[in-house]
Amino acid sequence: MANKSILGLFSTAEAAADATDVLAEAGLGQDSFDVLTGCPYPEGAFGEREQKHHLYVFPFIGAMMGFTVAILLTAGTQIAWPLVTGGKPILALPAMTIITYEGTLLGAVLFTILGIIFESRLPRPILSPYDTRITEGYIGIEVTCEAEWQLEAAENALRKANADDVIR
Amino acid sequence: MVQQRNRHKWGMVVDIDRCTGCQSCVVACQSENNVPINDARSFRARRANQWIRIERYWEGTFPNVKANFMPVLCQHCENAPCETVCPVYATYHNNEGMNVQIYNRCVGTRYCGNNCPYQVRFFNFWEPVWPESFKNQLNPDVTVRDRGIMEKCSFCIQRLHKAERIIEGQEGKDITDQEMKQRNFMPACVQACPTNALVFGDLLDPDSQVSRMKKEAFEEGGRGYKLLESLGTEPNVIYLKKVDIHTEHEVATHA
Amino acid sequence: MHELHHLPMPAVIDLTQKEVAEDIIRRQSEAGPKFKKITSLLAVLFAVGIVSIVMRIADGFGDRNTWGYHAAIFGYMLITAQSAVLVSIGLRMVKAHWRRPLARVSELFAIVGVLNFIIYIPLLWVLPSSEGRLSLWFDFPGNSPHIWDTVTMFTLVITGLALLYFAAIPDIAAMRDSETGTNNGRYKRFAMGWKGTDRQWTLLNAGIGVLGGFYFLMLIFAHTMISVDFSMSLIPGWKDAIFPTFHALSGIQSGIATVIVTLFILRRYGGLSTYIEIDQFWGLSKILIATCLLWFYFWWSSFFTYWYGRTPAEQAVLNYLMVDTYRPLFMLTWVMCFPAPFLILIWNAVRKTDWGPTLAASIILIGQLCNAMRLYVPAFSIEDVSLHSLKVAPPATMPGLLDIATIVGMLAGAVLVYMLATRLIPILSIWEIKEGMLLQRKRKFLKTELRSLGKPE
Amino acid sequence: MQQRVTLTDAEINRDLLRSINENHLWFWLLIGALGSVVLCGFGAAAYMIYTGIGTTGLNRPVLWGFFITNFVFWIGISHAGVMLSAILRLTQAEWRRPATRAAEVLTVFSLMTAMLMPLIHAGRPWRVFYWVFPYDWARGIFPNIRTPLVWDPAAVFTYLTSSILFVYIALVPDIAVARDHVTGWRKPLYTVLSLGWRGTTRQWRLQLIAGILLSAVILPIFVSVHSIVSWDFGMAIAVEAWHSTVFAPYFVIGAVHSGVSGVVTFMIVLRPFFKWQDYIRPEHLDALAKLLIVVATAWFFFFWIEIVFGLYAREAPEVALREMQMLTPPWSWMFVIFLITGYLFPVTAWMFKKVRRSIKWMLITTISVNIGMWLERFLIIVPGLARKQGFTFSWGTYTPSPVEITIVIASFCMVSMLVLLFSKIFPLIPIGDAKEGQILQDYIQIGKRKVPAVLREE
Repeated sequence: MANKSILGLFSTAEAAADATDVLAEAGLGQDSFDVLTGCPYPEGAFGEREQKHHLYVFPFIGAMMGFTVAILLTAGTQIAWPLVTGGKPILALPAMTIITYEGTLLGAVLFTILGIIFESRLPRPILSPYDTRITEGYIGIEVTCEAEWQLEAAENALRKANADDVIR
Repeated sequence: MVQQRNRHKWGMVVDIDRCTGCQSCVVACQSENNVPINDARSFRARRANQWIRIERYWEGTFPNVKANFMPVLCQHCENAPCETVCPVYATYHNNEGMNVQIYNRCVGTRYCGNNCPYQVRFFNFWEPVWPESFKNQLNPDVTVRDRGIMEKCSFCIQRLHKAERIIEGQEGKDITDQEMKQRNFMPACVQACPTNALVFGDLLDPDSQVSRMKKEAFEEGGRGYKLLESLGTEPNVIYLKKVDIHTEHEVATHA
Repeated sequence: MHELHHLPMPAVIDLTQKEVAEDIIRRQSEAGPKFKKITSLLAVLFAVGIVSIVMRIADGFGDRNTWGYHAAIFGYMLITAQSAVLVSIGLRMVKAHWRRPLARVSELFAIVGVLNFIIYIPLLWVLPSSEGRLSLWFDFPGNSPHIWDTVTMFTLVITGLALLYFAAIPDIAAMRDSETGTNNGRYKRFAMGWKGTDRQWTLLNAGIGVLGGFYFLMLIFAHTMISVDFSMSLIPGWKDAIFPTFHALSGIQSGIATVIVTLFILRRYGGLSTYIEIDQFWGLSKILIATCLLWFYFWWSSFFTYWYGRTPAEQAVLNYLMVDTYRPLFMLTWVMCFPAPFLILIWNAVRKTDWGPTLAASIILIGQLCNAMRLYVPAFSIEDVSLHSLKVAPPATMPGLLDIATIVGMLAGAVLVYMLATRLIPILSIWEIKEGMLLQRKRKFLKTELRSLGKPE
Repeated sequence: MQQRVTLTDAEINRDLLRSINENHLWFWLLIGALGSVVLCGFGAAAYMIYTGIGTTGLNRPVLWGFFITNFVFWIGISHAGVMLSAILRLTQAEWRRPATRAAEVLTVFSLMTAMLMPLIHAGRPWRVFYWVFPYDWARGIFPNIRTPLVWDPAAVFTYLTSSILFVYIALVPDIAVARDHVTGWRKPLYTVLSLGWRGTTRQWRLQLIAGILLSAVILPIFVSVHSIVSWDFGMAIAVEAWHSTVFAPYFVIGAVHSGVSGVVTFMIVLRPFFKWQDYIRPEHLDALAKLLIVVATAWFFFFWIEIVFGLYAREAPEVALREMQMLTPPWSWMFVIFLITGYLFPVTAWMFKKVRRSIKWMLITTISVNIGMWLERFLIIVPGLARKQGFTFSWGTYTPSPVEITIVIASFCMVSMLVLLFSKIFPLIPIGDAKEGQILQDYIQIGKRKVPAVLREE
């Protein structure tokens, strides 16, 4: 992606929240900036856009696959080796449910994890623009834009909103 | 669960009334099946390894004490609790009504031992050793079990298979009690029992002695019973009650 | 799946405390024509029910089999109405902030307990002595179940009423003081000179806590004893350690369901939507889904152990109660207590409506009626209870006209009693709603708005 | 009334990264001490495997002993993790914040330790993989899925995998913090592990949802694991005392009882070492103790039910078992100790607010709980086997051998050591959570009183 981005650092959440207004005035609305914080803030605290995701699809897919594999494994092995044990039926459904249950849930978990990593756009090879102060409680506002001049505008806006620091 | 082809369904009848507790069955079993020798230490540690054992129950108080003997061996249950719990199919029910043990599958979880209500499954706590003098005594038809695995009475399956191979296979005759007896194909314990308290045979063969005894055992007034019947394990070993002269005598006098 | 975000911001009620009090008292003291119609209809049904019970008593107590459905309705009331009280107790214990509007709604069910106790009494003559058979009472005298079950049931009912009254004192006082409310004189006596001093409030909270805890214990005991004495111990060879807990859990499950349904009616047709919000349905339905899973879990633990054990006694019981004789009833129960409500409630969107949880709850209530029948009717149709295992299973008992009359009549009676009770005590706990208004604030947080929940402890 | 501490993010970082950044002699001495015990344990296990199970005290009928008891015990401890983090996450309990990760980490390590037990107790451990994994190697046959012993590995494996991933996902933001504030050889490690976390809104949002979603998925696993462990016993019809339908919930709730206590013990022990006074505060212990009262009582109810319905049918072996368990020394002594340490003493103590809020007393009570719970498992397993059926001829008893005792002691040291080492590499108290807690603090003014309040998003 040819997009350039610039990061403004604010020492307080209030300053950062106000800064978003300044950016809006400069024609940089919700979709052009992203907020970097050291801990989760309540949704919409900085008037950022609502985050769309499909995380809930993953566990269901995983569960389906896990279920199928487990059923095939349990049923398959019993039919392939029809050894009678304790007078139980060869295809002992109640006994199969246990492994099937575990398989289903394992599938669900694995896919949920994949989903989380994928949906939060990780892993990300390069950090920048980033600043270690963010984990010290600073709020970072990252503005992404296509062209150089916009970048200038963004930087000015951030400085206008008296950011403690601006990083390219 | 019924098997596909049942040519035989081996079973045993144990007549408590005939058992004198002479332990010859135990010895015979020991030498037939390469069961390691139990010494005082192994008995004291409750690790004695006897595929068939004589349980002794004392009755009354001194001086008129009475000993009751009960030979207990693997009951070869139709619904064997030990089979279901084995994680590696080391034990399962074969199509001749026997509960068989595949030694080299066993990993030694000992769960089968726990889940056997009759406690006739034995764990090899140590590497088996025999005295020097027994060097050449081991039976080549039976494998020597390694340490760390379970073992149990097999109804002397090696003899039964030999019987099937020779009598049915080579001579094309049916297996009868007579044949089995004459050619020493009966399980070692049965063969060794001096009072014929142990009777073995094919439960599917109507004129075999076991079938006949089983039939009358469960008729009206029969002496037949099965160990721990309430568990519904359906053993293939049937026991016949002791006929107690004294109690009968008392009953007679009181009547 | 639980999703905490994009929720409708709950209206922290925009009325002054005074308005709330007056509004609720007004609603409580005036009865609409519809209300009168319904109550009279219920009264008729109730009368029919009573007649049916009288007729059955006239037939005598000799044949236990005929009393099966009577026992079933008794058990059903125990696991619905009498357990519904638990909802407010439990939510108080965990200090759920959204409990306040529904506290009284659930406590009011304590009154139905009285009716159930009356239903219970005739069963005492039907219950066989515990001598010479397996029972919870081992070698105690043969009439122990009769005595102790009665004591338990009685204590349970009394505790329930005490809790209801105690938690209502401030509201009774409010009605005493209100101009709008009718016959204030009557309330004067019951308010016991409540002034709302600090001391009184501390005492009130302590009292509610103690009574609640006690009711909880009594209910668990009641479930344990009743389920064993009137169901399990009457079926030879049925030794199922989890059964009492399973019964109690059914109670919690359908108790919640009962409250949900009541809330729905009050919200939609009682015009209380200002106070009863989606919040309550959302919160309750999350617990309800957990109880559905637990219900399956408890049932499975016993079924699976029996299936794996395969002892003759176990198989006989399985065949009698689930696989063979009472199969259809069991199937209905099973579907309506686990998969059906579960599949409705897993969707958060559905949980955030008022109809969704109500639909699931009604399904559960029907399912639990089947459950009560499949547990009590088979137990009452066993001739010889002294056996140690069920040799021959008796055929299934079908409900006769009398049975149906009893069931419908008693259910109508329960609703009737509840509706009349709302005339005496406000259906919403005024003082708790006020408290809630005190402890909840809207807060501006940067660019968004959050709710601030006060945690006094 | 909870007392509250207000801290800046920088302070929180400093405090919670202290375990990583600071090096103390006592730490390495402790690790050394524990490590040596663990080595002894491994030595004993090696000796046992080399010479045979004969070196244990096992016999017929008591074919399961210390190892299986210990297995059940550690599986039980492992249930603290999901109990705390999942349930408290779902119920949004504020006081969960410091406890969650400690609990999850304890879960992971106790599960690993638990899994060792059945493996080494097997007769031929070198072949044990035939049993544990579902494949068709060497013997040309798959495991028998009808046995609880195959459900066990399935369940434990699922539980272990999911809790490891659970811990990791929750760790990513904190690893990022460490990455930003750590120098030296650990930096590259954290840089890789933090997957380039930057803390964008989207990442945090998903992080929160993940916590809840994973909790909801792992909760059913958590219940199934100990149920299945309990079915190792419940399915055995041969052992009258084990074949009970209540075992599954009874074991699960008992596991929660011991597990939560275990977490409390660990948190209290680590508190002074890493100076967590501001994070693990009396009010947290108070809340945990209240939770424990409920859990313990529920568990005790099941325990009572289990005994009543054990005797319900009045079968001879059952009566014999209870006689051995409750009336025959030394078992009767153990039984009394178990009752007192497992329930009576701690729960009565927790009734008092002073105890609930006293670090010292919470340590004592929680340790006593786990003594009791270990004995409970022992008293279920061994007497049950010793009085399996009515045949008095083959009744038995059991005394553990030094080998077994060594291995059991070592297992305790192993878990402690692993948790300590973990705390050396990763923050054991979730940093992001602590910071969020700070943000969401609020107060409501009612008359003269300032009521502490929490901001909620719903």
